[in-house]
Amino acid sequence: MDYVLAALVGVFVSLGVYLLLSRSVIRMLIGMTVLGNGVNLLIFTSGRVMREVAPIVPAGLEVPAGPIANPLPQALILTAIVIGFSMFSFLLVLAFRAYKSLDADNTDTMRLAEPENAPQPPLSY
Amino acid sequence: MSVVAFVDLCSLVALIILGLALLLSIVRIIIGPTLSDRVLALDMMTVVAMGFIGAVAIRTGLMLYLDIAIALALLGFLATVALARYILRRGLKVDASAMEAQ
Amino acid sequence: MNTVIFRTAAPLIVATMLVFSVYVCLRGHNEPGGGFIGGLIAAASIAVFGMASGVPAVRRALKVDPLAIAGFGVLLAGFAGLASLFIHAPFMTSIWMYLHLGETVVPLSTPMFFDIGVYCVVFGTLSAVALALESDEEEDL
Amino acid sequence: MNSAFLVIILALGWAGITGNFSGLNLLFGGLVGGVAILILRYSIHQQGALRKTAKILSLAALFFYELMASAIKVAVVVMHPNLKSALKPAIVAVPLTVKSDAEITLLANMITLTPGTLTVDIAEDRSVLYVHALAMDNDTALIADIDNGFEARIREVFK
Amino acid sequence: MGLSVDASIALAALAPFLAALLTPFVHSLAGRYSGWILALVPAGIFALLLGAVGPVLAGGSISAAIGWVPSYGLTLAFFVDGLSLIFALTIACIGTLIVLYSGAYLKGHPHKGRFLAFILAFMGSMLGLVLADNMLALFMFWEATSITSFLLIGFDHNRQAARRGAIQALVITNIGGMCLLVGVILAQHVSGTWLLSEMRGLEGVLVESGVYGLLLALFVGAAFTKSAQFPLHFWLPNAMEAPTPVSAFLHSATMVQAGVYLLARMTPLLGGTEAWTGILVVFGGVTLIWGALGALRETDLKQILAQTTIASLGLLVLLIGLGSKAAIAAVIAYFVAHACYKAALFMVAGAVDHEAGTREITALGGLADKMPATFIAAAFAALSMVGLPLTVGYFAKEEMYLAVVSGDWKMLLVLAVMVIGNALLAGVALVVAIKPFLGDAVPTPKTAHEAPIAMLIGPVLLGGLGIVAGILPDWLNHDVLAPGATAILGEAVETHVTLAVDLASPLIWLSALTWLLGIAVFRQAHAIRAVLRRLSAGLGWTADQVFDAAMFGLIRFSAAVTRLLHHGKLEFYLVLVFATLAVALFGPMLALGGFDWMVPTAELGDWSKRLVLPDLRPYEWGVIALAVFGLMAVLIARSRLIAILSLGIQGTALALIFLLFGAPDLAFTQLMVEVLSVVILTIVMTNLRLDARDHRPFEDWARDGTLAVVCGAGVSLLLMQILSGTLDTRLSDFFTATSVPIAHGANIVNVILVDYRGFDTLGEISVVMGAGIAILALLRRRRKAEGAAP
Amino acid sequence: MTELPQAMIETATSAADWVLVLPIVLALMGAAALLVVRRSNGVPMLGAVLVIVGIIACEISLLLRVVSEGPLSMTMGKWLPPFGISLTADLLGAAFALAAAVVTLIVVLYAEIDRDGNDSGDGFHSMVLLLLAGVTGSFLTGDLFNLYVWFEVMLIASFGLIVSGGTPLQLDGAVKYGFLNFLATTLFLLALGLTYGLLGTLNMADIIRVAPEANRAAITGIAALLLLAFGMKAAAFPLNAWLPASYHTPSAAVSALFAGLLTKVGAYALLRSQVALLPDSRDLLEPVLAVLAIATLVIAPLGAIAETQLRRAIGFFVIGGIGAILAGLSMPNVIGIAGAGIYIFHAILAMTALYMVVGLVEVRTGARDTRQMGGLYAASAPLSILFFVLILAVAGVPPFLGFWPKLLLLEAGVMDAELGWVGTAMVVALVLNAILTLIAGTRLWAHIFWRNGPEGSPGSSEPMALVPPTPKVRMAFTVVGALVLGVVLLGLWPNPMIEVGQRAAADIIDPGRYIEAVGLAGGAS
Amino acid sequence: MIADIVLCLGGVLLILGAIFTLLAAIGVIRLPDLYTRMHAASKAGAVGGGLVLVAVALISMDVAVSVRALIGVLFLLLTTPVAAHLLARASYLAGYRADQSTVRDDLKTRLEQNSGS
Ligand code: NA
Ligand code: NA
Repeated sequence: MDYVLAALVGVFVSLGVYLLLSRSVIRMLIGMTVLGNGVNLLIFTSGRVMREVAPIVPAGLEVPAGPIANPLPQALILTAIVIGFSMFSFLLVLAFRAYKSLDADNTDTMRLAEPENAPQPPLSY
Repeated sequence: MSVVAFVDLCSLVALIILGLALLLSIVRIIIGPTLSDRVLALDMMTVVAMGFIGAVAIRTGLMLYLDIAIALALLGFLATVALARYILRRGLKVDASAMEAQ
Repeated sequence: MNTVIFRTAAPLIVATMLVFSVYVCLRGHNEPGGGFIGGLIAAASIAVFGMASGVPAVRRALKVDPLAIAGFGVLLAGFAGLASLFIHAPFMTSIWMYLHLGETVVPLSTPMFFDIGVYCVVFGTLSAVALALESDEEEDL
Repeated sequence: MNSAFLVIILALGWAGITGNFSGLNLLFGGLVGGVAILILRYSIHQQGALRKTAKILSLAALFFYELMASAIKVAVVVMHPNLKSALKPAIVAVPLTVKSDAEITLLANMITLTPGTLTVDIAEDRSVLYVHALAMDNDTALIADIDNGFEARIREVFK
Repeated sequence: MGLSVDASIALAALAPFLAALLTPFVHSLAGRYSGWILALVPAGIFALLLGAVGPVLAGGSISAAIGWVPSYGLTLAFFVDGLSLIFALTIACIGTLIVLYSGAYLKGHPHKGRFLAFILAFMGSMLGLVLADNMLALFMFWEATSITSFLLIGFDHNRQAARRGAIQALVITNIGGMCLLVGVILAQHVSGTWLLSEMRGLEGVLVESGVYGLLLALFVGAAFTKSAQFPLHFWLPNAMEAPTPVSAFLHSATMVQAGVYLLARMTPLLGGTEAWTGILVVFGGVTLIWGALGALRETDLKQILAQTTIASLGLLVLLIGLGSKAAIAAVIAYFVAHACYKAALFMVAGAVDHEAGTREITALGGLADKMPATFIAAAFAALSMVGLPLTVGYFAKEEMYLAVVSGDWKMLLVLAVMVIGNALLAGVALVVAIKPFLGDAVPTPKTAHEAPIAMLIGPVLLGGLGIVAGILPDWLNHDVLAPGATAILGEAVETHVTLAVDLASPLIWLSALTWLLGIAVFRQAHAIRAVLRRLSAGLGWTADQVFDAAMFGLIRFSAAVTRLLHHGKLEFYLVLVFATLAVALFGPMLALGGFDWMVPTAELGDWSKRLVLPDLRPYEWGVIALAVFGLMAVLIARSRLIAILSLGIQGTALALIFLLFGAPDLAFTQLMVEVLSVVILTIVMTNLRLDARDHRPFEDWARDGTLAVVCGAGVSLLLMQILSGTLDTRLSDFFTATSVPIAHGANIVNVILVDYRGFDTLGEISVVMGAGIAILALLRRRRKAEGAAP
Repeated sequence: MTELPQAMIETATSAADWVLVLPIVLALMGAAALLVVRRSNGVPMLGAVLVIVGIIACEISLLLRVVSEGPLSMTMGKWLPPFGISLTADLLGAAFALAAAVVTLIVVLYAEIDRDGNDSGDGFHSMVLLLLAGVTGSFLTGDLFNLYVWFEVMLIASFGLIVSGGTPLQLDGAVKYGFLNFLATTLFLLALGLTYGLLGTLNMADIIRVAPEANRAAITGIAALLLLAFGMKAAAFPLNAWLPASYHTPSAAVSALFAGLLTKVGAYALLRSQVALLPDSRDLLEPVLAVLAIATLVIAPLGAIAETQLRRAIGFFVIGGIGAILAGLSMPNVIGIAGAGIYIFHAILAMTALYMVVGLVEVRTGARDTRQMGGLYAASAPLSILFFVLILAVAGVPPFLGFWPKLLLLEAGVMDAELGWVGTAMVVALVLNAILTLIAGTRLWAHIFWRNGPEGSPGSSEPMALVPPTPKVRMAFTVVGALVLGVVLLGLWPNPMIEVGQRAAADIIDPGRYIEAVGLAGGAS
Repeated sequence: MIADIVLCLGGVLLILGAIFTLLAAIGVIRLPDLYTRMHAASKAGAVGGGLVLVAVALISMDVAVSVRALIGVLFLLLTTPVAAHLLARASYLAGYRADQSTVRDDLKTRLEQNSGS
């Protein structure tokens, strides 16, 4: 099942990439989220997958009775999810403000910082 | 058949049924036709997912998953409220063409 | 969203969510949950509250600037880590103390305070953002 | 429904979900609930205490019965081979006799969860509830049903 | 002497910099007398260096070293031998006169203090350059001369021509500087030492190394840019945009002579080969003739002098290339002569310009009456330049003819070039000295009268020096030429310049020929100028124009490249990133056999093993299908809001996957975050009126789709490659074993978060807090900005 | 379970060891505390200064300890490495952290020029401290995932700073900056996941130990991904578009902070990952690094020549500097690595100073486009000196600071030239870069300072009227002047820097001391 | 013994809840317009989801879990109708008209009166 999940990671990444190339800021954000999910799943799969046994030590025991799911990737993903969510929120509000100020959702038309018809540099000394 | 095995079987069957319900509920999200229909379906999906989690809890014997289900109910509500508000303010015009078709 | 039904039901929902969020936060060390999820649920409840009653009402009710709560959370987590300076151990070495109150033994530990710090940060930040976005919207209409 | 009552409810809820009814835990639950109520202090209006336990229970029983019935009814409709014939949707204005926020809310929610009806809106003057019915054969019967069923019992509970 | 001679050498090189730093204060205190006060610095250095003459004459050399970068084996080593002493003395001497001259020339100029500081810093750089033993230090002083001369040339900064001249000089000399740096590093790499003195001790270390050709090219390139050899000479005339004192200083004994100095210095290390001689002689010869002809073409006094400087530099390079004892002696003699007369003539030109208001020789005439002292200085200098007996210039000419007169046909060709070059220069000298001063008086923009004393000391003294030295041949032989030439060649050289005229020797006849031709050139100057101008007009372009074309071409090219790479389309930037990602994913795997695990090994049986259906239960398949459908729903969503709703599907599916595979905390968080993401997106979208669809032209669609699939496949395959190995579970085993007993927590994931890796979480909550601040900053400003707007 | 693994570090930690962790914790908690008090006028600025001074004190003592005792390590939570997160400071990390704190202090003081009373409460100082925390954490951490976390801390703080003016221009720049940088950290995370899957560890010292036994294709793939991610952060060609798109949009103080810190952290991460952590990947990646370095070196200064927007032009100088750092990485002998390390150090100081000077230029001329500038040379000699010195330092003209790393890099190139084409090509590229940078710099100088008025104004005209300096501007000038003076003095007396650089490079190439300091020197645990 | 019965009951309730949920999902697909679909979603959904939670409460054999499950059910019953109401109202006000088969629409009448006056 590792390999199925690995293939699923590829689907996530593909869609994320495709959406990131869409020029529409909101879609790009969605792409970023999908890509992030794909990466999280990748970390999860990287730690090898085990069915249904949560890494929680049953009450009264010192160590789990049997094998458990790998807890470390889970902790890493948790951190990554939280960070990803923070970044996502910021970029979303940024997109919102950019839309309000620049009247554009299409990145092709966001050209204030790098103007389309930038002047030729002066040929002088 | 022992009781435990019965419960186990029940949970397996329930999971399969709920899995099916999950897939069905996203059909409406995809086909719409209006935003409201999709929101409704999303709300529906949240509830199904909640049930799914409950079933998983029974299947694994980890009743703690229950809290995830409860929290999902809480947040699913929030999502629906937010979307309803969107519809109230922005209308359904994202699907103007679909409305005409209807 | 000014309907009587929502406005009336909201406080019940919000109160339940808040209590639940504290529960999820505190039991995180032993079961699924923890400061982050707890804070998230609490902030979500604030969002519901804001949608039902309006941002000014929420701000009035909260009294404290939500972002300051976030700052407090980081400070709390930081101090939880710094505490190990006093036991000559590296940063973030956990310290456990057991309070004996009658029969009950209440475990107090730096990881717990750390997790409460996490809760505060998430709650404070997300509430601040939710409220800011909400009020932004109201201005718009 | 005053704040102290709510705090007690929340404290008990706390003890319930943590599975520990010790005094200390109840106290802590009360503390948490208190903070929650403190945040909500402006939004909770004095709505009169709810004392009539028996009435509440009877209302609840009616409600759960109606809920199951409603679910089965909807299930039957959904699985009906000829949907068109099984459906007769309508949006009906139902005059309201209950007046307080709590009553209206309770009623509206219960209507939504019971057979074939769904609250869509309330008039601004709170005099009318607009209810969507799945299969309306007779509008007066529908209105009477609501008036005599939930509305009456809610009135009793809040009296 | 309290201060040892050795240490004082370092002081000689470093004092001018200190003085330059103090100049603004000195100037603000001393005002119009600042020139006089500051001239004490170079004068003092001159005196200090005189103290070294004795030891050098007696023992050959002095060295001094200051520790500097010991960890890199660098010492600030100075070294004084005949060559460096002659250069240093010349620099200090002329420097003194120039500072004095500048003090008067720039009287009342608002930036006079700045100017004097630059002059002093420049002089320090030059002194450091000629005194340095450490090649790296030599390079650093070399660069310092470029930078300080840049500031000096561009001193009249509000004129574009001055800025152009400065940039041009800097660019050309910096190219040379880079050659020098690489050459120095290479030489160090080959020889193992930074010190020239040590390197000279390693017989043939550079010449015999495998990189001799490269070294030669680098050092020669450096010298040629600095010493304005054809075809890199064009920056020098443009450097005349500088105030005249600068020209007088830079283009007589300093800046431009740095290249000559370098070649002379490197003679024992790189010289003596055919390539060395060939390159230096050919380029030097061409430069000599080109410069001399250029001088005849010009009418501006400074331009004329600049062109003659080019010619003289060519002559010096040619002589170094010849490398014989006589030639090297001629180098020293010519250097001294040229330094004196050229500095004097520039100062004269400056005085004329200053007093008469113009430097056009066609607009000047009969100034001798009004400016007699200036005229005398000019006449002295011109005599030396023409090379009449009793001047240093005469000896220089004799020595150079001596070097080539008895050689094969190649030498005769060189001789011819020398004679012609010298003759042309003699003609120019006469033009410069006679045309403005003699003949009929011409009305000038300003009413001319004698220049102030500070502006006269220099030219008169230097002009006179050429004569005085010329009547002391023995002193010249023993104290100047011999030590200098010895230092260059590394073997004892004796010279025999004499005042006695030996009519049997061909040298005197060659000199006579040179003078005769020079007079002829002078008489026909006007005609020659007309011809040359027609010729250059016929040529159509000059090296100068080529520079402009190259510079503007570079600017246009830069603009084109920059617009291409940074045209502001985020989408294009992302395409670049993902294309790189695709390469990063597939490149290493393809190159290093990363796909081997997919290929069946010997027995076919492996395939069946691999084709076995994954061990997944129906509901697990259902959840995976949910994820895929959710992703497809996002892809085909017709509006952004529908895409947002669909986003919820894949998020929920992912959470359920986590749940099914033993990660409740993850599932919990993922669900909460996913729902909240939808909520926030919705809240924001409530304010955005967007309904455009994702519509891409086919070629974009194909490109994006390909990139997406390739990247996705690459990630999957790399992951599978890693999954085909076993995981080292040390870490999780440890966490599992210690979570309850030591960390007192049953939820291992949470224990990792708050204890084992709590530090990560501390950072993580800071990110959350930071996001809050950032978002509030975004929203806050909006209100402020809109409140401000009308 | 027969026996519990020996879990905790037995020896007591001396309070002095805390200098390793305090800079990060102080910065984080300072940011939080300033957030709490952010509405009190003047307090945040003062608090930030105090906190940074404290951090600098810690870092000086840290650097001194590392110089005298070798790398210093502390594993959080008393856990044995590699189970806990190890903070590990070697010479490079400690020196960079100190440089970062110093420039941050100066920027905080400088930033007062474009802040007014209404700005209180915007969290500016919190974000600056957060940025510093992220940067310091990145320099000091010995754990790859922890590095990711600090990258994100840095990123979110930079987000907050880049939009803090809220102008449309800034928003546009921030969109590009935001997406590309977030994408870069996401790719980093992807590589991290794979690293864990392959090696089963995240501790850097541990990775150094176990990486040689791992599958080469996979390890090289991971290194390539890290190269991509850090290359983006470092603004290496062709992944550098975000930098010129955004660095000119925020206030000068913020630009200065970014220029000094952000790309340098990326470059530092490249140095760590490509040289120290995964040296086995170099067979394949070294030529790639070399090509990237050459392209960056040659193409970046072209941008500086072409740009008329002053700060954008300066941005290309920053990128060009990254090219020099990459050049050092692609020639992994001690000299080359030392060159790269010293260049990073130089760039932290010089690029920050340059942007701050540019900010002063903008204030005085009231323009952002060089075509509208002029007259500064006549008006302000001190400002002219600062600008000129910095341009020379950036172009690598001796004896300014930038010369020394260039010298080391050239030497490394010459040494490497005997082994293959990389060294030769690198020398040529470095030389080209120096020449083009100087052309660009002198053109800027001629246009902004020498020319008396805007483009097209007559040559002989009087200098254009400039905005007179306010007291705040004078204060800003003083602090920048102090920084530039430091740059000059370090250039004149480079011995300590070069010594530290060479030792640090030796430690990077032979990480034995590093591993030993973390406590993983024995066989596999 | 009682425990076994409770467990079996829990299993049955679980299946029942799943079936109700599935029916609700089918309803959401089959029914003709938003309002009718909402009947399916809110009722069958709440009941289905609620039943699963009750099943958890029964099977867990733990008071704390049971209390939480029941609180979850109550919460579901509290939020589902509110959400349905909000969505229905918003949709109606946004212009989503009921299917043509709808026999009567009092709300439409009222809205028309309001806009007319
Ligand atoms: Na956390
Ligand atoms: Na969802």
